[in-house]
Amino acid sequence: MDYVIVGNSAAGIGAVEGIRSSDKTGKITLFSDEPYHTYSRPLISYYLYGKVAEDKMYYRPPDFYERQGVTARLGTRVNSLSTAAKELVLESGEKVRFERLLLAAGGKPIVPPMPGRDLEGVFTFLKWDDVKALEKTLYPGVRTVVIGAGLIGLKATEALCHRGAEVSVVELANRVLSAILDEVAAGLVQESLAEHGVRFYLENTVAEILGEDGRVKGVRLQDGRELPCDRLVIAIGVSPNTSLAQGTEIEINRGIVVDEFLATNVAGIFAAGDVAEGYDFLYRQRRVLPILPNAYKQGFSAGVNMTGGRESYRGGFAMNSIGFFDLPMITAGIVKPEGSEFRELIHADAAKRVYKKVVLREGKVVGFIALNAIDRAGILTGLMEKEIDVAPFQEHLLKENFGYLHFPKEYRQEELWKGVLKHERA
Amino acid sequence: MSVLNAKGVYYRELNRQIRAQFASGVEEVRVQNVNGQRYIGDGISGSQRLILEGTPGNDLAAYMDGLELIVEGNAQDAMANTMNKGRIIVHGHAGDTVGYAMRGGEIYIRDSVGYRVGIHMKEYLDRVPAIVIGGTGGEFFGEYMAGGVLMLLGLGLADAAPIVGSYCGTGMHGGVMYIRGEVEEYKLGKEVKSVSLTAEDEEKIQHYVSEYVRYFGGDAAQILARPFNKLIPANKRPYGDLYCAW
Amino acid sequence: MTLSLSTPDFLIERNRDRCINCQVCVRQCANEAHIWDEEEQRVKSDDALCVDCQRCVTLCPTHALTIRKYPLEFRENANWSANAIKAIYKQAESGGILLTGMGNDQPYPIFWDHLLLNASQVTNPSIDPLREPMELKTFLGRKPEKLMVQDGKLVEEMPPQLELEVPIMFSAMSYGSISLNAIKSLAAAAEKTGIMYNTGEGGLHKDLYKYGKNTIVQVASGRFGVHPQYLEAGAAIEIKIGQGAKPGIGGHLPGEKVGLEVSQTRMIPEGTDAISPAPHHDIYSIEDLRQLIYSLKEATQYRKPVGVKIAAVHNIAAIASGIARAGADIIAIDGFRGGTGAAPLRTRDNVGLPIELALAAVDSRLREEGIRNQVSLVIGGSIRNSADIVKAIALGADAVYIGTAALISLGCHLCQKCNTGKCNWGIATQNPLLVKRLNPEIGAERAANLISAWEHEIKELLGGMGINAIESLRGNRLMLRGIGLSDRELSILGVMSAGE
Amino acid sequence: MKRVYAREEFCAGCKLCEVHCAVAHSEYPNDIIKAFLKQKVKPTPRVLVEENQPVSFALQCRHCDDAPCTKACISGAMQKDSLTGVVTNDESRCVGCWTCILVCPFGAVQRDAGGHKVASKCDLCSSNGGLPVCVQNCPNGALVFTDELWRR
Amino acid sequence: MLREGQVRIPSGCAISGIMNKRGEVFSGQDIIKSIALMHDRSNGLGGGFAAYGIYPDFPEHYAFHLYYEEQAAKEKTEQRLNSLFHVAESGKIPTRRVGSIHQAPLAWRYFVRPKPESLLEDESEDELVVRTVMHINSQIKGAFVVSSGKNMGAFKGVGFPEDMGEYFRLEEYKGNIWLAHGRFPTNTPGWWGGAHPFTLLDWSIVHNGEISSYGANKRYLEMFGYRLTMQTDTEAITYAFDLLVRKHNVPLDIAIATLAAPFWRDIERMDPERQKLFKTVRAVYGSLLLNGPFSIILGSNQGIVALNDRLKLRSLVAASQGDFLYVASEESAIREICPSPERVWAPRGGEPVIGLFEEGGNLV
Repeated sequence: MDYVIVGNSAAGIGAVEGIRSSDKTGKITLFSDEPYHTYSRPLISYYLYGKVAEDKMYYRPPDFYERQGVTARLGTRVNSLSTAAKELVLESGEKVRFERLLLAAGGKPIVPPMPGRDLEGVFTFLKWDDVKALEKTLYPGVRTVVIGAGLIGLKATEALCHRGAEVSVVELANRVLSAILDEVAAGLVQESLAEHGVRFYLENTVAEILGEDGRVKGVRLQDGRELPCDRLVIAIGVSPNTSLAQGTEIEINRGIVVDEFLATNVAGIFAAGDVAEGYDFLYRQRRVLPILPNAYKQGFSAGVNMTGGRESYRGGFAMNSIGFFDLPMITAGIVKPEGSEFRELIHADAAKRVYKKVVLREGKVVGFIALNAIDRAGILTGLMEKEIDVAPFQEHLLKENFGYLHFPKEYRQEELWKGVLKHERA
Repeated sequence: MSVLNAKGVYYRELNRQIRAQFASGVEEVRVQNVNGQRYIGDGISGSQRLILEGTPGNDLAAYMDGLELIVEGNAQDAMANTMNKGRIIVHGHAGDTVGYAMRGGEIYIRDSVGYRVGIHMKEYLDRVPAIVIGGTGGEFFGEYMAGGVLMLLGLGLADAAPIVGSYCGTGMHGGVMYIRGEVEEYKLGKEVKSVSLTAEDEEKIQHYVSEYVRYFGGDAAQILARPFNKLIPANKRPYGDLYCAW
Repeated sequence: MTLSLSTPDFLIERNRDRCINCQVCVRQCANEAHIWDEEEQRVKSDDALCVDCQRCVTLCPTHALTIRKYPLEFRENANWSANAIKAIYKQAESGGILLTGMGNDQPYPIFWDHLLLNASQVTNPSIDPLREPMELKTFLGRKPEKLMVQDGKLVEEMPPQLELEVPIMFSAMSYGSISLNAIKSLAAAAEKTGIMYNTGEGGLHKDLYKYGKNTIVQVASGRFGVHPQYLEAGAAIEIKIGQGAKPGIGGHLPGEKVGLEVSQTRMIPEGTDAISPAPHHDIYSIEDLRQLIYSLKEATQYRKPVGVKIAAVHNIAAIASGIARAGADIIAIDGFRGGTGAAPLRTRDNVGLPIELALAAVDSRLREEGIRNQVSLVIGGSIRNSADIVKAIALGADAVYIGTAALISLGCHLCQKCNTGKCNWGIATQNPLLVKRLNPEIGAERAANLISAWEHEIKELLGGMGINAIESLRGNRLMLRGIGLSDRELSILGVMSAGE
Repeated sequence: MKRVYAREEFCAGCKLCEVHCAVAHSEYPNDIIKAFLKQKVKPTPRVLVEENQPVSFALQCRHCDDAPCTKACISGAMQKDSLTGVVTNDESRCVGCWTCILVCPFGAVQRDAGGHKVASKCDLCSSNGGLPVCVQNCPNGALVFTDELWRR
Repeated sequence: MLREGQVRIPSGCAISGIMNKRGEVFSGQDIIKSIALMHDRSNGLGGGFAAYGIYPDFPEHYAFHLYYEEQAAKEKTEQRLNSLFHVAESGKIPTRRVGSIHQAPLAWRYFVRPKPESLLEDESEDELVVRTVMHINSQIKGAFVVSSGKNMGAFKGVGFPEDMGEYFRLEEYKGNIWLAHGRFPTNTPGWWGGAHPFTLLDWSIVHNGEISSYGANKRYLEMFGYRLTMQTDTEAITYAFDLLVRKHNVPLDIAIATLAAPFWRDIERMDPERQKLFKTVRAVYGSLLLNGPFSIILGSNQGIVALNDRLKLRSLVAASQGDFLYVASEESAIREICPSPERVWAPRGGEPVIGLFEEGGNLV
């Protein structure tokens, strides 16, 4: 079997490992327009921060492709796809046939069509090359505006701060991290970043990038204010990089539409990761979930299915672990619910900057925020994943020592003794 | 029904015969000329009926676990010792220590009983044993009582005559006694207190009295006309403060 | 609140060079003698609460702890010992009966230690038990006067017997006085080693029915959990009249120890006191005992041996004789060093007899009366090792009960606080937190190991005497010599003096 | 594969497993006193005793067949050994993003309290090759290291 | 082997008693049937009877029943008797062979009257008899006085009581009071003297239970010259009655209230006069309080008294039918011989059942 994977990030690597979990011999060819051995996209902010050296950026060991039997064609752009011919056309014109294809090209930064976006000193923040370029231009006191107080924007902000930049963040929403935090939590995070010198302009956006001699010198905000700056980082978000699928009969909505087996509507072609639009079982609809764990898992399942397996990926939900300086947080699912079917359990301790919130729907956890109290938050993720009815122990969910202890004994033992438990029937 | 003649039959043989009868599927066994044979009905389970004519010996119905046992005569000591379940109806009086450590079942005794009746009687979940006595009770009535119901009707009692002996309910730490008439304070163990009846008590009393009347005749209304005295433990832990740790 | 005059009994010494403040001691002390000082961020102790159970010492990963006797010295007074004074302080403060656990700890003579065993030299050979057969199998129960054999077959079956692989049994300890895990340990060890354990008076927990063939079910004055299925569940029934630690005294399991499972097993409501009257109220005289024995035999249709357990008291020989004649198949005699979950101190320390004298007196009397075969004799009350057992059997016992030794094998450190329910070793407690400290698998293995070890030792000792079957030791007082005993004691023990 | 299983009915809550685990993964794996008293930061145990007495039990990484931490790890530090099945975190690669904490349904990954911001988790003492120290030092057999079916 | 007297042998029992209040005599058959019914209360190691009114031919003679284990004892005893008494008649007590009865001593009886010159100064005839009994029992090896009262006799030995009755052919006697005892001793007495009833003069006692106060009772009685050679409770009770009623002339009801004394609690509730009396009785005779379980039947030529200990730790049932009074450990033992008595009752603890002959009764 000839497998072709377009994309060299978590989904693509997941697919390699998924394929190899059942097909040790099939030919795998992997394309990436980036020249790098597989690296971790989320690490770019750590790289910028200085926490991760170049050699630690890689997602897998150097001999990964070799050991997995992958022909990695790095720095090779794929130009187009012919579903009928089952072949890819590379930038070079070379045609590559496939029997199974995985589209895992990830996302691309959203850059609004604002004036001045081509000025020198304007950066996006998605790829290693983005931060490598940015990094070269940094110096202590460099005035930087970051557009977008989302995950990427704030991670960039943290790194820039750490590197000595003076950072202002402009955000259209009324709070930072609006996708994963509610107002209270966002307030605490903002407060914390503000203590590190970050200035925030919320419910605002950049109307125009101001430049001089082809270089950025400031931004004018929607409200007319002008912020002088030396660098501008656009981190509004990413959108699925569906370009290869465009113009083919592959169904695209926001992302490439896939079924529970990560298959597109075209036989033999799969999609996974940030490019794909899979099922979010919390929102009970198809959604693009541009997060690494999701990408890897989708990739892995896709890989298995590409070999002829039938591994169902039942869908995921948004989940994030993120932190700024010493303020960690973990969030998942629906954190700011609307509707009477939800219940919120909240524990807040502003002084300790601790905030915990669990969102319940029909007795099950559908979202949570754990701010500055992240230890063992994964248990909540697990409860969401398995859709456990938490009603019998919901009063414990917010407790500091919440754990398996509070589960019904039967369930606890079932989980902790998984694999070796033999029930003795009376 | 089968009939056995106990005249001159040693208890071991008699009990063997009774067990054999029940084992063969007989639902009712009548034993005539019982006199002094011990252990009748010991440890027997089942719902059959055993009728004894005469005076059965000690340890009648010990560990009994079922059976309806009817004594047409008087019973001796230690009847219903550690009885678990069943029903005993005595058309006469009974001796000492009736229902020792009894845990379940009901006993109806037409006349009086001796000392230490209901001693260490217990109850557990739905097993609430009861002893209903038509006449009077002797000393140490309900001693150590830990559960169940003891009832004294004092029927046919002369006005001043005592319905129960001294040390009534000493060490009582569970259960309830209903005594028809007054019990002088000095006769009560210090672990017992007298409290007023609740509607639930009235209902229970009515139930037991109507059962009594069903077995032995009499006028339930007339029996119920005289007020009952309810005795319960003053304290579930009568000896909680007795000790100090060495 | 007035000043308490009580002073600590023990001193907790913590070697600060070794203490890593891991707080294992804090977590393991049910008496809360170890305390975590949040402010100081270190562990400290309250000596007054220490009972010297040694749990912390044993579990401390750095061996940083030592428990010593509290160095408080009252002014020297040969008459007024510190204990005598302290007892008065306690009673003056509480007005209560002094309550304690385990057995008599007073320095009365221990006759086992004044008896010496024989060994073969020259005139007969000793036996090597490692390579030659050595039989310890023991049958307990009434033996017929004589056998009738016809056509090579027995005319009559032997009355029901208990069959033991080793002449040792675990003595009665009720569920309530000790934990379910402790009982499970003993039950499983009994099964493993082919011996018996005894339910005590606390009924039979549902998990223990499977050990029925290794179970002696007890019927005591409180009749807790006694019903026909219970009587049928075991291999034998034992009527408990008394125990060595508190002859003449009843039992009292306080309501706080009657949790759900104890309640189910004893068949009394949760949280209520389980009071065992001092006497059986259907036994006020010896003929009443016969009545009870036969009521049990009748209820179980003569299929199980019925034993009677009594405390060793002054008139023990006559009492034992009476019990034999009342129809008991086994008499168990508990000496005054026998343990208990709770006993009034003064009773424990002052009432009863040493088992050695009681055993000798009873065995002699039953033989004189020619009824020794009618009944088996089991003794207990501080059997400390296999040599004690060999001596007991030579004095005339059929088997021994071990209680304290069994508990020690499970981890008991003899702190004598069983009555408090705070046993840090999970033995004498119903506190689920403490109970689970005793893993019955480990317990069973330890208890079984003890039995096996003693079995080996008994065989060694027997081999040394040139005996290869336990029957040949039973009542063989020629294998014993007394040392340091008065003539009267020698005569009661029925043994010659060392050197004779 | 062999894993450590807690028999909660026998957990005495002493936390000796935590103590010994911390030592084994400290700078002084063979000297408990030094590990605690000499090391500047108290060593972090990789086993956690969950406790709300009377219930307590030790919980450590389950080394899931389908280990979500390895899939979620953004740095590739968290790996499941394909031969032994042991999931280990390569602390030199770990960046302390806590995504593993986010996805671990057992809450079995700790943030190392030892000063470096890395995830810390049970490695089944794979470096010592024998019985994990928590199992070795449990005084009550409440921890078992097994891959056999266990009756309950 | 040590025997009763050398060692204390507690025992349990069955007791039964029948009297005809008008003094009419009846066969021993009934009492045997009654005690036989309670077979399981004894263990074959002791059975005995006391019978009153059985020697109408010698109403004023002391009837000595003696057991001899050896010829020498008989000779020594007879020498003693002959020196102190006129022996009107003597002979072997008739017996019959019974399979279960072994090692019976020689049973001999003597009808005697004291020689006036035998009496010491201030000594009554009764006291001479007592002195003689004490001497024989303690000084003559192999001889034992079973009974020594007038117109009465005790028959007892090792075996079940019904066998003992058969052995002594009691159905051939006619008496107006019959007491019986089935014994459950805690060892083999192997000796017929240890069986019940215990007698002195015309007192006889059958007893069920064990007196925990025996040691205190014994040492008190010894101050009054009694020699308690048997180490049995029964002996102590007999002597206690003898001391109180015969020697101290205490009324029977007070004697009873001495042995089964009311509790202080009950004394406090008495009227002042009685309170004073009972307080004094307990204070003076406290050492005679019989503590522990007992039910006894005391026989004498005046009638019988049946009594329980004050806690009623032993069972005792009484019944009456016409002139007959019955007492027994179990009701069935009465019904065996009197199927439908007019009245059946269980006396309370310490509450005596007293049956006196309508004529000549002067016990109270």
